[in-house]
Amino acid sequence: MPSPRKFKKILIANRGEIAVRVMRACRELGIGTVAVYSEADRAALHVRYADEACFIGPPPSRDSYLKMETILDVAKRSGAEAIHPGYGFLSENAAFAKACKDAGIVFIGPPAEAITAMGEKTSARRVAVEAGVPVVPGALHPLADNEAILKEAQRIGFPLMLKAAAGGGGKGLRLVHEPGDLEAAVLRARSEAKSAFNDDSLYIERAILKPRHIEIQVLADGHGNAVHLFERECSIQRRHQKIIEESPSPFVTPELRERMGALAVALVKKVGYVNAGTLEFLVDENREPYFLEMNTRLQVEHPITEMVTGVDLVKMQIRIAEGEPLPFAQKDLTQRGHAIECRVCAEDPDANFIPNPGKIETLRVPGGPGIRDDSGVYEGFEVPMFYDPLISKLVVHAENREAAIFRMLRAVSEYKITGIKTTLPFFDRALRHPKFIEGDFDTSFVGRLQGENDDRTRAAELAMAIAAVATYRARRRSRAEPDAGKGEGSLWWRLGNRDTVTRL
Amino acid sequence: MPSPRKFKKILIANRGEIAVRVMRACRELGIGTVAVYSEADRAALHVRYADEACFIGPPPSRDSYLKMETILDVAKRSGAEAIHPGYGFLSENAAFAKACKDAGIVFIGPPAEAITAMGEKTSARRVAVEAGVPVVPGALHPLADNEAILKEAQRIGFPLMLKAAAGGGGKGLRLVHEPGDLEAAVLRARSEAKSAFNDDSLYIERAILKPRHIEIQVLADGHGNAVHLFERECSIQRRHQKIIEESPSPFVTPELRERMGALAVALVKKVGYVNAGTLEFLVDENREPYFLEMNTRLQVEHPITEMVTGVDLVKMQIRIAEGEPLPFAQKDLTQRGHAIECRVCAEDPDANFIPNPGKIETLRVPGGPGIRDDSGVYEGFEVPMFYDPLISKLVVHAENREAAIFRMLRAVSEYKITGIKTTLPFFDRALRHPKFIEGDFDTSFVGRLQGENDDRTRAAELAMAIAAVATYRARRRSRAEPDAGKGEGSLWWRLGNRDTVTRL
Amino acid sequence: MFFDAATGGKNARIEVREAQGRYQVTIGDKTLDLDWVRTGEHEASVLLDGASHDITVEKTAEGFAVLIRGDRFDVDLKDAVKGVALGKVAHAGPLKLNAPMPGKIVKVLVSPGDTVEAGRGVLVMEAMKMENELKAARAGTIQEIRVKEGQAVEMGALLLIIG
Amino acid sequence: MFFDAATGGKNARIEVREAQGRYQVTIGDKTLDLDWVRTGEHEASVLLDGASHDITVEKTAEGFAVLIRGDRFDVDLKDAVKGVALGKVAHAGPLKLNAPMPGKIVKVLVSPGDTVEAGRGVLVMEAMKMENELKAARAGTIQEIRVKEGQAVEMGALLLIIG
Repeated sequence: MPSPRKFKKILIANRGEIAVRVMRACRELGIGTVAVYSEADRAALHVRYADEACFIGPPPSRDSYLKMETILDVAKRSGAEAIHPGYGFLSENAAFAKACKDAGIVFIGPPAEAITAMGEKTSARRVAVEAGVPVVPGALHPLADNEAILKEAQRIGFPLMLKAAAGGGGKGLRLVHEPGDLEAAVLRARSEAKSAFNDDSLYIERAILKPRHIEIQVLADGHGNAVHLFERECSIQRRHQKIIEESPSPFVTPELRERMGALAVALVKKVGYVNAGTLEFLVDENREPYFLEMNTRLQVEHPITEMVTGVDLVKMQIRIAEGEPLPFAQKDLTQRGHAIECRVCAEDPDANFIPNPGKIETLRVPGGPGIRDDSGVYEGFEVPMFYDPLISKLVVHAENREAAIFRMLRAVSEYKITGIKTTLPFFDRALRHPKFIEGDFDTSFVGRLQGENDDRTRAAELAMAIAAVATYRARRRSRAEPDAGKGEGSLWWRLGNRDTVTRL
Repeated sequence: MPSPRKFKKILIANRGEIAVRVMRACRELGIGTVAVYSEADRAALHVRYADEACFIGPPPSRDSYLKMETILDVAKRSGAEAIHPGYGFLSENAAFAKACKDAGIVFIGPPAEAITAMGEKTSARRVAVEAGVPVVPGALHPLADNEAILKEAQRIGFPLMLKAAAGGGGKGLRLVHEPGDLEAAVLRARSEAKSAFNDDSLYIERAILKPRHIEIQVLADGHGNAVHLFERECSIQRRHQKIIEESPSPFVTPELRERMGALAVALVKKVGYVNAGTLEFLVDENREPYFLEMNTRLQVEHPITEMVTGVDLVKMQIRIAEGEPLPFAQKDLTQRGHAIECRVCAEDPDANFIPNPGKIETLRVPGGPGIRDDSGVYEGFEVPMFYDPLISKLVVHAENREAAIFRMLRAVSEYKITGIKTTLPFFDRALRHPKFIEGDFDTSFVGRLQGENDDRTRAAELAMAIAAVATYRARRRSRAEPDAGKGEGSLWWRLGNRDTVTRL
Repeated sequence: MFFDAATGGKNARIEVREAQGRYQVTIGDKTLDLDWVRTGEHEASVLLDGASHDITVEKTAEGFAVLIRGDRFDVDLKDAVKGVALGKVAHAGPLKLNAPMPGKIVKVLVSPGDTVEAGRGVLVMEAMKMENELKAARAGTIQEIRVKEGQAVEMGALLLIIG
Repeated sequence: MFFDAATGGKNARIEVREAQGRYQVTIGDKTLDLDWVRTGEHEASVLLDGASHDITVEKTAEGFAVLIRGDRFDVDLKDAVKGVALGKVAHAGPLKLNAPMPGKIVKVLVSPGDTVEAGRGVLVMEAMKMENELKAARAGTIQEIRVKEGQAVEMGALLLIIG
C-alpha cells in the first residue's frame, strides 16, 4: 500500500471528468472516495469509479450538486475528512468553504477569506493594484457624467473600451480608437445602455487589441511557500469559453514568463493564498501583461501543466490540504516539451457549438505515446442534458510544439464517437490551420475560422459510397431469411423495425 | 502539415501493437504507411490503422510475415522508400537488411554487418571482450575433457555453472558452489547431456546468483555520434520472457548507471553501430555488470525509456535512417520520474502463462494522468492463435517509483477485458507484493510468487452474489413475454438459445 | 441498387453491386471496388485500391453520419428508384426539446399545431452572449410550447414537445 | 431463486430475490441489498450498502468469470433445486485444439473415442523450457489426434479435435 496519509477518505463534490480525475489521484494515494450523484447520474462514470456513492437529489444542479447542507451531511455520515470541490459547482463558493470548516471537514482549496478576496473581480483587481501587479488601465467605478469620462480617457489612453455598467451580452459596448471619436461613441453607448438596462452609467477601460489569454498556475502551501508552474495559453475560445489550450505559450518569451510568474507569486503571497490557483492575464501585442482575475480552484486545463512540469496538481492539492509543505522550490521546476489540450464536448461545431447531449453509441479512445484522455463518459452512456457538455479532455505531450500539434491531429484521427455530435471534427480543422501552426492567433480565432471556407470535401465521394454500401448491406440482411443459428447479422433483422438500425 | 521529410512512405513489416506503434510515429511525421497482413489479420488493428494494406499470405509467419521476397515486392510496388521491421520476425535478420539495401530500400535498423557482428551471442561476446566490456567469465568453447574443465574452473572462480554444449531445456545444467563439488557435478552433467543430446561436451561459466536483468538503450547516427538513454530493469520474467519492466532500475546507482552507459556507448562505437539498439547485462549482487547480448532492433519495452527521457525512439529511428544526425548530445539527456510497463498478454497466469487466444468481448482501457496504452487489438477482435499473445503494453509514468507503482495498480484496476484470460490479474498481485514495492527482486520473482498463497478471496462473496444475480436477471428476462418494442433486453431472448448468453 | 447521395454540396448517383463478398460502387464514371469487413456495431475496415479506410457510419435524424479519420460527413441518401429518403432514425412517441444551455428565450418561431420538418428552427435562445436557433430534431407536429419570449430558462428545462 | 456457488475454495448457498428493482441476496446468515444498473453488454454498476462496485461478469467454459477491480474470480454456480451447473458456454460443432506456442508434444494423454470432461488434460507440450498441460475447453469425445509424442509443432498448429 502507498505510504499512509492523513486523509483516509475524501468526498468529491462534483461529477463528470473532473470527479473521475480527482478519484484517480485518491486511488493512487490509497485514499477512499465518496461520490455524490443526482437522479440523472446513477450510471455516470464517477459513480462507477468511486468506492462509495450517495444519492443527493433531482437532476438540476441547484437541487443536487449545489446543495451545501446535503453534501456536508453525506461527508459527515460517510466519515470523509475532506471535500474536493473540483471546478464549477461549489468550488469558488466562500460560504461553502466556511461551512466545511465549521463542520470540521477540510475544504481542499483556499481558505474562505482568500476566495472572497481573489474570487470577486473588482476586489481581486484592487488587491492586484496594491501588490503592484498591472491591471487593464481603467476606472474601477461607473462614470455617470461625460466630463468624468473624457478626463479618465486622457489618463487611460487609446484605444479604449466603453462598457455599460449594468451590462452584459455585448450591449452598450463600444471600442474607441481615437480621442476625436470619443464623444459620439459615449452618446451611442449611453443610449444603447439606457434602452437595454434602463441605466446609462458607463465603465471605461483601455482596450486590449488582439489580446492573448494567458494564465499562470500557482501552488501555495500553508507554510508560506508559493511557486508558479509557468503559463498556459488559452486564447482559442468558443462562446467565450476555452476550447484548446497549450503550454508553453508560443507567444511568451522567457523574460515575459519570468515576469508573469513573479507577479503571480507576489500576488499569492500578498493575500495569504493556500492551495492551487490560477491567475488570468490578458497580454497585448507588445507583450504587456494585465491581470484579469484569479480562479481560486483547479482549472479544467490543469493537465497540460502536469504534462510539461511532471507535477500532479491534484495530488499536490491533497497534500497541501493535509498540511504538508511543498516538496519543491521554484528552482526545481522546469518545463519539458509541449502539451496541448482539446476539450471534447457534446456540441455541434457547425451550429455555434450548441450543446448536443445524447447517447454515446461508439467510443474509441486514442492510445500510444504522449496521449492522455481524461474522460467522464463511456460507450453506452447517455450524456445528460443538465450539465456541462464536456465529455472528455484530450491532452497530448511531445518534445516540441510542432510534434505536439501533429500528435494531437493523430489522436483526433483515432478518436471515434458516434451517437452524438462532438467538437472533434472542429479540432481537425483548427489544428491544421496555418495560423494555428504558426502560433499566430488570438481570442478571435474560432470566429474567424468559422467564417472561412470549409474544405472537408476531401473524402466526400468515399463518404457517399460508404453510406450507400452500409444501406445495401442492411437491406440484403433484412431480405435474407432470418436464421438465429446462422449468423449474428440476422439477429437484428427479425424485429421488423428494419429501417431504424444501421449495422455494418 | 509537419515539416517535409525524406521518406514519404514506409512499409511496416510487422503486425500487432508494434506495427501500430510505428504507424503512429509515421502519421505524426506526415509519412504514409503500408501494412502487410496475413489471412488471419484482415481485420487486425494494424490493417485498419495503415494508409495502405497489402495481403501477403497464409496465417503461419513463415508463409507471410517472414517472406522476405514478398515483402520487398510489396514495398517496391507501393513506392515505399523504407521498411521498418518492428521487433521479432525479420528485425534481426542480416540477410533481410542486405536484401533491402540491394533493392534500394532503406532498412530502418543497423547495417547488415552490425547485425551479424552483434546479433549472434558468441560473436557479440568476442567483440565485447575486445572492447574491454566485461562478460560473464567462462570458456567460449566446449570443453571435452575433465582436466580442461578443472583448469578453467580455477581461472573463472566459484560459484559456476556447467552447461551442456548441445543443450537447451535446462538439461545438463549444474550449479556448482564449491571446488569440492565440481568433479561429481561434471560426472552427472556429462551423463545427463550424453543421454539427452548424445554429446557430453560441456561449457563452463561463472554463475551469477540472484541476477538482475538490466539493459541499456542506445541510439547511434550515421555520423559517428552515439548516446545511451539510460537503463531498463527487466528482471520480472515468466517463461524466460520479460513481463514487467521499469526505468530507472531501483537497483542501479548513479555510478553503475554511468559506468554501464559508458560501456554501451564504447561498444556501439567500436562496431560502427547505427540506429537504435539495446545492450543486455546481467548484474550480480555486488552490482558488477556482465554484458550478455545485444538486441539490434527496437525493444518491446522501449516506451518506458521514452517516458523518462522524453525522446520518441521510433521517430529517432526514422530520422537516423533518413540520414539525420542525432539532435542531442549525451549531456542533453536526463531521466525524469519513473516508468513501468506491464505486458498485457492473452495468457492464463494461473496455468504457467499458457497462451489463451480468443475473441475480446469487452475492452475498457484505463485513462487519466500518466497512462500509455500501446495496443494492437480492439473490442470484438479475435486474437489469432498464430502469433505472439501480447495484446497491449500498459505503461505508466509518475514522479517517482512509489507513485508509478500505485498508478500502475490504479491502471490495472481500470483495465477490463472479457472473453479471454489475460495477465492483468497477475499484475494486481505482483505489484502489490512487498518484495516488488521494496525493489527487492530478481529473475526468480514470478516463480516464487506463483508458489505463494493466493489471497484473492477478498471479494469472493461479492463475486458469487454477482454471478447469482446475473443468472437471476437472465432467467427473468427469458421468461418474460418477448416484446420487441418494449426494451432492448428482450431482443436477445427471442432466439431460443437462452442459456448461452449472459447479458447483465 | 441505385441511390442519390449528397454531402457537403456534392451530389452523386450511386450504384452498388456485390460480387464475391466485395462491393462495386459506381459514382459518375468511376467504379470503386470495396473490400468491406465489419469491425464493430458501427465500424468497418474498408480497403479500396490498396488504400485502407477505418470508418464509422450511423443513421442520424438527418440521414447518415460517416466518420473518416477525424472528418465527419453528413450524407443525404435517397432510394433512386422510389425517391424515398433513407437513414433518418424514426422515433416513437413525442420528442421533447430541452434547453441545451441556461439562457433566455428570445423568440418562439412556431405555434402549437404547426407541422415542422426535421431541421426547422423552432426557438431562438440567447446564451453565452450569442443567439442560438434551436431546431426540430425530427419532423412532427408542435404539441406544446412550455416557454414564452423573454423567459429565462435553466439548463435542461423542457421547452417544447413535438408529436 | 436458490444457487450453490463456489469460488477460490469458498462455497455458499445463495438465495436471490427481487424487490422494487433491487436484489436481496442471502449468503449464509448475511443478506446483501444490491442496486444493480447495467452499463454494458457484460458490465454493471452495483451499489451495496453505499459501496460502489464496477464489475463485469461473463459465462465461460467452466462457469462464470467475474472481474472486480483487477481481480478475477472464476465462479461455479449450480441451480440448487435441480443441481444443474449454470454458465458453461455451449459450443456448436467440433472444437479444435491448436498449439498455443511453438514447441514439442511430450505426451498424448487421450485416445480417439475417449470422452473427456471440460478442464481435463489431453496433451503435454514442452515450450519455452517448460512443460504445459493442454486442457479440453469443453466436454466431448476425442474425434481425432493429429500429433504424436515427440513431434515438434508450430504455433497455431492443429493438435486435436473434440466432438
